[in-house]
Amino acid sequence: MITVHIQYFAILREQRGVARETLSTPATTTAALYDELRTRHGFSLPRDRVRAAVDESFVAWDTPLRDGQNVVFIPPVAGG
Amino acid sequence: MITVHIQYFAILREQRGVARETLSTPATTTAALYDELRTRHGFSLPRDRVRAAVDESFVAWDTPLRDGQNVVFIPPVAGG
Amino acid sequence: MFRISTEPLDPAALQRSLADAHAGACVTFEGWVRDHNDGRPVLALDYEAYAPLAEKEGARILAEAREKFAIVGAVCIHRVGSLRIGDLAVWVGVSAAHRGAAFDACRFVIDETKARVPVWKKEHYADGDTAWINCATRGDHAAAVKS
Amino acid sequence: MFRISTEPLDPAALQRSLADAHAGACVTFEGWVRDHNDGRPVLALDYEAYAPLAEKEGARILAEAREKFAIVGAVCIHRVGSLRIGDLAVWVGVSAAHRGAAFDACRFVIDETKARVPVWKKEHYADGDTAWINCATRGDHAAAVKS
Repeated sequence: MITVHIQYFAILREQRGVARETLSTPATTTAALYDELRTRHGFSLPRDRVRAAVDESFVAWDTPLRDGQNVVFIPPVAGG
Repeated sequence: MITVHIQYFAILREQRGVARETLSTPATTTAALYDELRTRHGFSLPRDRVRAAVDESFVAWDTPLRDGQNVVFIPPVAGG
Repeated sequence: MFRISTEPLDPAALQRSLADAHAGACVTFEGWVRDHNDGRPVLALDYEAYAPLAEKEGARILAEAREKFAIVGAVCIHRVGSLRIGDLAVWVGVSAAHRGAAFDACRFVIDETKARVPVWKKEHYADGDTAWINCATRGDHAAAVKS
Repeated sequence: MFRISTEPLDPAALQRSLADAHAGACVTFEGWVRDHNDGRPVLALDYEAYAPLAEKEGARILAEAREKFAIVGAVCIHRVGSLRIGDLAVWVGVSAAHRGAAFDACRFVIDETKARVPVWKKEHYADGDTAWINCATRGDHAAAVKS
């Protein structure tokens, strides 16, 4: 188990009900972590519509997660 | 002979030395008038680099000239 | 310079920051909150951003613009918060010696910003509904996620 | 609205005149007096226009833009008189529901204005020379008519 800090934005923040949380997870990749959270919180967005960012950089879904990292899942963007 | 009012701009004004003149001319088209003035004043621009306007509208070179009209020859434009 | 701003933008000051004796052209894009989207009357918008990553990705876009186009300067500022009809949501300005590069780079910056920068938009409709734009999923009623 | 102006332009006021609840995009072009042209250092410019015909032809260009592109509003103002480096020579603004039309129409208006509207530009160079731009003829020294 590792501990990660998660920040939620936009539709994920609303569906989760909080903007930040710190949690212990058996997930070893960002993909596994999103799948775990989606199941637990009923996120409407499938993983292929979302991107992952770790410590303020976009990362691939198979990037290994390390203890203490900051993770953000990025819903489809809509600036402008 | 007809009498026309001519207004000069930009390089034609500088080469003519005045901004406006009223003159009597045997010319019956804007083309003939430009050729007459070019010969008399040594305009550097050949007629195919110039456009003619009569009474505030662009006209074709073979447009008949009438007494009292306002004629402007338009050197190559360079706005912006 | 790419920034996320919680305060209203000042286009005149932003454009002055692009002044340069070598620049003969300056093209700006302003994104305004519009009273309709996809045929639905819109009353207001909430914009939200993941600011640190948005500013990193935005800086990358401006660097790409400088590489692709012969420009002198480029700025993009995106507003976040609650905006009303007519409010300025995003400002892009590009200066260049010649206008072709200024137009092309300005277009590139706003296109890439909309496609890549982590900014999100929630629309509030006249009928009381809201939707996070681009977040509809199959099975959602109409084309929007209702929340 | 297309105008020839003997006074300095006020971009903020011009852009406010384009405000419209249906418009989601506003693209502007500013032409600034640049310190060089074709490799020659430029100190200043004189702009001159045949104003009545310029405003007629300009109005025609704006009408063509409204026909070709889905835009909400369009304005072009061209300054005349003696301008210095950095001065604003021409301002074009176009608003539209969507940015594609606003970019395309703004580009169209400045391209057509430069090609068709009777405005002339005399450059003053660092070496004391001057030239009416685009008025060089075969046999002229270099590419410019000296006067």
